[in-house]
Amino acid sequence: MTGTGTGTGQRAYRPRMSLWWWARKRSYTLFILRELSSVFVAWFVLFTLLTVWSVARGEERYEQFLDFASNPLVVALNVLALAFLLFHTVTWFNLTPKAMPVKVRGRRVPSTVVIAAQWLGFVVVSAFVVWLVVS
Amino acid sequence: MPNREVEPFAWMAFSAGGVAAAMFAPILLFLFGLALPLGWVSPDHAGLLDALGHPLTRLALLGVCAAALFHFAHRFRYTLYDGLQLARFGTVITAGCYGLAVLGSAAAAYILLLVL
Amino acid sequence: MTTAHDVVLVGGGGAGLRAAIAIAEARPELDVAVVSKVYPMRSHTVSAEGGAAGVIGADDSLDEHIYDTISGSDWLADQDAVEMFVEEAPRELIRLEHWGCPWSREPDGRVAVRPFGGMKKQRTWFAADKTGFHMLHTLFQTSLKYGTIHRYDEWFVTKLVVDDGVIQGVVAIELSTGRIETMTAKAVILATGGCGRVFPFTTNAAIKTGDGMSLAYRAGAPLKDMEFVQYHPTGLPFTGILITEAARAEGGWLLNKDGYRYLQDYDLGKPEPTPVLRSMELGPRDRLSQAFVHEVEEGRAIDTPYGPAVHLDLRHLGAKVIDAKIPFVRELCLKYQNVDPAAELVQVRPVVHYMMGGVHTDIHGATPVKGLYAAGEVACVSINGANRLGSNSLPELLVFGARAGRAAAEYAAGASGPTRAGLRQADDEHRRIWRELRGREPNGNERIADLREQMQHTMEGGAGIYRTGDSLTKAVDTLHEFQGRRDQARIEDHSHTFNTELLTFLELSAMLDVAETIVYSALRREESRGAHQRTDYSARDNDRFLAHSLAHRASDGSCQIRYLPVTITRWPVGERVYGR
Amino acid sequence: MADSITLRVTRYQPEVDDEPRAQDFDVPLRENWVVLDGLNYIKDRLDGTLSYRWSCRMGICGSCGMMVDGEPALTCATFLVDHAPGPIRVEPLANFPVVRDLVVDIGDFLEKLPRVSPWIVRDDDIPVDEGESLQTPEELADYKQYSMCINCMLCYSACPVYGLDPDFIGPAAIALAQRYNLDSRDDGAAKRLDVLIHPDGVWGCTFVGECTTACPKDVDPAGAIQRYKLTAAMETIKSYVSPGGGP
Ligand SMILES: Cc1cc2nc3c(=O)[nH]c(=O)nc-3n(C[C@H](O)[C@H](O)[C@H](O)COP(=O)(O)OP(=O)(O)OC[C@H]3O[C@@H](n4cnc5c(N)ncnc54)[C@H](O)[C@@H]3O)c2cc1C
Ligand code: SF4
Ligand code: F3S
Ligand code: FES
Repeated sequence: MTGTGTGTGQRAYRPRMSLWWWARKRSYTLFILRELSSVFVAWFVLFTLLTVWSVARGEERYEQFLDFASNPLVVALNVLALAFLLFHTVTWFNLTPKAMPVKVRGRRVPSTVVIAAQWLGFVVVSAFVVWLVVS
Repeated sequence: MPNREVEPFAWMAFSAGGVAAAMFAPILLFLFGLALPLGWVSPDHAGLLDALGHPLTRLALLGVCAAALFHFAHRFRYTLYDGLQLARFGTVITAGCYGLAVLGSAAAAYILLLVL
Repeated sequence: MTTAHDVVLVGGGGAGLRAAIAIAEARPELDVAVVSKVYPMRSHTVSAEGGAAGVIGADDSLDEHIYDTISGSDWLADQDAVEMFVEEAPRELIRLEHWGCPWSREPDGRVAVRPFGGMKKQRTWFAADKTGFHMLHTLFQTSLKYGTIHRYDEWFVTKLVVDDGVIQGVVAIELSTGRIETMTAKAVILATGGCGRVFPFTTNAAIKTGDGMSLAYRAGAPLKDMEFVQYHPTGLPFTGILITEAARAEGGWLLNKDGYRYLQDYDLGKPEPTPVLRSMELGPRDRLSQAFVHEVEEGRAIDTPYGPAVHLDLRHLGAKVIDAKIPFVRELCLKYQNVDPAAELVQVRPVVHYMMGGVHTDIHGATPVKGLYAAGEVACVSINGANRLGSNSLPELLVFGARAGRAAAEYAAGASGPTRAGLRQADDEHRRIWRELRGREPNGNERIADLREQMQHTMEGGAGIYRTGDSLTKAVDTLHEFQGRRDQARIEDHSHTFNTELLTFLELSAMLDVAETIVYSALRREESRGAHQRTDYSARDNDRFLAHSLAHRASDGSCQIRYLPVTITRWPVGERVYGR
Repeated sequence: MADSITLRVTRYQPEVDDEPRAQDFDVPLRENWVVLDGLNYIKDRLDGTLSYRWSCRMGICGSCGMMVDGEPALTCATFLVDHAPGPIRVEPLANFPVVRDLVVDIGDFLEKLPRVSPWIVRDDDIPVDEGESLQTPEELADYKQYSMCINCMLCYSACPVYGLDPDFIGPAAIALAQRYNLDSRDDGAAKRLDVLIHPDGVWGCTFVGECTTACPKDVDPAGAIQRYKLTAAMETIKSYVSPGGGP
C-alpha cells in the first residue's frame, strides 16, 4: 500500500534534540549513568590485569603495586568504580527477565524469581572468588 | 540472509560481557582494588600466585576480561552515538571501540597465558 | 488538482477497509483509493467492545440467528438481506481469523463465543473486551499488503460529484496542507460510519458526525429509516463512555436521587437483592431508557453539570467482584472519568449509541445513484430495522463491506471516466471550500460550538427517547432556523495547515442535514416501533408503517419522505418478545 | 480546589510562526475533566483556531497523545486535578515534526510499519471452508500483549534513540513485528528478520526502556525488542552453521 499525502514536508517544524537531553529527566540520567558504567567495566579489566601482572612479576612488584593501589586517589577511584559496577549489576539483573522471558514447562517464570536467582548466583560466585583468593 | 552482519555478534559479546561483568566485576574489584591494598585481607604472595596461576583461573579470568571489554566497547560506542550525538563519526568510533577491545583482549591473553 | 482512481472509498473504518481488501482481491488491476478524515486505525470501529455475531456453535442454526435479528428489528428488517447476512457472517469472521484477528479461544483452540443481548444462542465472537479494536487493526494491517490500495490519510471528503445520476468522483481536502483535490472515480463507496454526535449524549466518538449520510443525501441518494436511533441506558453523562450491560447483570442497581430503585414503578418487576433475568435492571434497553425519561419528568433525577442523570450503584458488589467480573468498567470509570465504582455511585444516563438508519442500499450495497455504494453504519440495507441487536453491526461491516467492494469493483471495471459537467461541478466545490478557507466577507457571528450544542439539545428534546408530533414539529422549525444561522457561522482560522475549525464547520453542516432527516422521518412515522416511540401514537401500526421511510432532498433543499415496503420472506410479522 | 487552571499550550502555525510559542488559557478545573476536555473547552469557548487531534475519549483510538508537563501521555486519560495547581504544559509529542499547534506528523511511522510485514504471512492459504485455525489460549497469550498497541506514538516520543536517529524503526513497529512472529498461525518470521536485523532495526535500541514506561497499553515494546535481539542473534549463528538451510 502506498501512503499518499501523508506528511507536510518542509513546512513542519522539526525540533532538534539538545545535547543535554539526558539531563532533562531522571530516568534519562539514570540511563546515561548506566551506559557510562561501561567505562568502569573497562577500568575494572585494566586494574585486574595490572594486579595479575604485578603478582606474576614477583613479590617485590606486587608490593609496589599495593603501594600504588593504596594511594588515596586510586582508592577513591576504585570506590567510585565499584559503585558503578554494582549499579551495572543491579540494572543488568533487573533487565534480564524483560529481555529473556524464562519459561519452565510452558509457564513463564515471574521476573522476581529470575532476579532473585541471579543474585543467588552473584553471592555464590563472590563467595567462591573470595575463598579462592584469600585461602 | 544475515551473513556479513557484525552487529549480532557484537551484541552477543556485549551481552556475555554484561553477564560476566555483573557477576564477577564487583567482587574482583573489591578484592583487588580495596581489600588487598588496604590490607583488609592479606594472603601471602605465593598463595596468591598459586590461586591465580591455576590454568582454570587463568582461562576464566581471560574470558571475563575479554567479554567485559567487548561489553564496554559496544556500550560505550552507543553512549558516544546517543549521549554525545556523535553518530556521524560512526565508523571511527566503531573502529576505535572494538579495536580497543581487541587490543585489550590480546594484552589480557599475553599477561594471563604467557607472563603469569 | 485532479487525480484519477477506479474506486474511491470514503472511510477507513471496518467497512471501508474490508471493502478495499475485497476490491484488491477481486480485481487487482483496479486502482483503489481509501480516503479517511482520520488515520484508518483511529476510526470509530476501534471502540466496539462486546463482539461480533456469527453462527458457529453446533447447537445453533442460521435460522435462529435470522429469527433473532428479525424479531429484534420489530419486523422492519428486510428478510432477504438478513438471511444473506446471517449466512455470510461466519465466513467473514473466519476470514478475519485467517488474517490474524486474536479472537478469544476455548481451551481446545477453537474460537470462543459468548451470549449477547437479544441473541438466544451463544454466537458472539469476541477478542476479550476490545473486539472492534482488534478487528480494525487486523483489517488495517492486512490492507497494508496490497499494493493497489492508495491511502489518503487525514483527507476530508466535502462532496460527491454526480452528473445525470451517475457518480463521477469526490472532492476532498487534505488537512495537513489545505490542498483541495478532485478525485475522479468510476465507483465510490461510502463507509463513513454513523452520526451519534447529532445528539448531546452519545457513546460515539468525535468523528461520528454523519458526513457520509449528508454527502449521499445531497448527491441525490435517499436516507432510509433515519428515525430509528438506538439508546443505551447506561452511559456516563459527561463523556458518553459506555458502561456495559454486564455491570447490571452482575447485580448493579439503578437509583434515582432518593436512592430508590425506581424501575419497580415501571412494571419491570420487584426489587430483589440479586439480579433476576429480564426484570428490573435487566429489563430491555428501551424500557430502561424510557423509565429514565419519566424519572426526569417527575423531578427525581440527579442534576449534574451535564444534565439529568441517575445513579448506578455497584458498591455493594465490592471491589473484589468488580475486579473479577467487570474490570473494564472499573478501568474506564477510573481512568477516564475519575470515579471509582467500588466506592462511589456512578452517574449514568441513556446515551445515543447507534443509527439503524442510513443511506438506502440494496443487498449489494448499491444506492440509487449509479456507481455509488455504501456499507457499514452509514448504510441501511436493512438488517437492523427498527432496532439493532448488539453484536450484529461488526459482522455487518464485514459482510456488506465485502459485498459493496465486490459490486463496486465489478461496476467500475465496465464504467467510463468522468464527464465534463462532473468536473465543472467539482470546480465549483473547490471554489466553495476556498471561500470558507479564506474567510467569508463579512465573517458571521455565530459560534460553531454554540450552534452545535443547540442543535444537539434540540434533537434530544424533540427526537429523543420519546417523541410526539408537537416536539418533532418544534424541532423541525428550530433546525430550519439553524440552517440559516449556519451560514452566519464564524470561522476565524484561515490557515491552510490542519484547519480544524473549518473541519468542525463542515461537520456541523453535515450534522444539520442528518438531524433534519431524523426529525422529518420521525414526524411522519405515526406509530411506535422499536427505537421509535411516539407518545401520541403508542402502538405499532403494520397497516400503514410496515415500510421503510426514505428521506429525499428535494430540489428546493427541503426534506421529503416516501415509503418502501419491507421485504418479507419466511417470517410473518409477529409480536416482539424481548430476549435477554 | 481552585475552580480554574491554566493550560500552557504550544501554538505553532507555519504560515506565521518561525517556531512554536506558548499561550496560556484558563479552563475550569473539574474533578472528572481530563486535559483533552480542557483543550475542547478552549476550542469551543476561547479560541477556535487551536488545532489538535482526538476522537474516542476512551484511550483506544490513539490519536490524542501529547506531552503533558514534559511526559508523553494520552490527554484523554490525564486528569487536570492530577496536575493541579498548574500551569500545565501541553506540547506536541516530542521527536516528531510539528505540523501545527499540537498536531505532529506521524507519517514516518506509517511508512515504516509496512516494512515489517505486520500481517499474517503463510506458506499455504487456508480456504475459508476449512473453518478457523486452531489456537490455544496459551498460544494466544504468547503474542496477545503485543497486539494491544494502539499506535499512539507515545513510545516514539519517549525514546531518545528515535529522537536522535529518525531512521531507527522504533519500538511500536518492532513490537508489532513480534506480534506476528509469535503468532502460531504465522510463517513470516524469516521475512521480517531481514528488516529487523538491519542496523536501523533492533540494534539501534540501547534498551533505554522509556518506551515501555510511556506505553499506555502495557505493550512492553522494550521487552519485545530485547527478546528479538536474542532471536536475531540465534538466527544469524544458524545461518553460519547451516548456510542456505535454516527453518
Ligand atoms: C462504544 C461502542 C461500542 C460498540 N460495540 C459494538 C459491539 O460490541 N458489537 C457490534 O456489533 N457493534 C458495536 N458498536 C457499533 C459498531 O462499532 C459501529 O457501528 C461500527 O464500528 C461502524 O463502523 P464503520 O466502518 O461503518 O464506520 P467507522 O468505523 O466509524 O469509520 C468511519 C470512517 O469514515 C471516515 N470518514 C467519515 N467522514 C468522512 C469524511 N467526510 N471524509 C473522509 N472520511 C470520512 C472516518 O475517518 C472513518 O475512517 C459499538 C459502537 C460504540 C459506539
Ligand atoms: S507500543 Fe504502546 S506507546 Fe507505543 S504506539 Fe503502541 S500503544 Fe502506543
Ligand atoms: S526507549 Fe528506545 S532505546 Fe529501546 S528500549 Fe525503548 S526503543
Ligand atoms: S481520544 Fe482516543 S485515545 Fe484519547
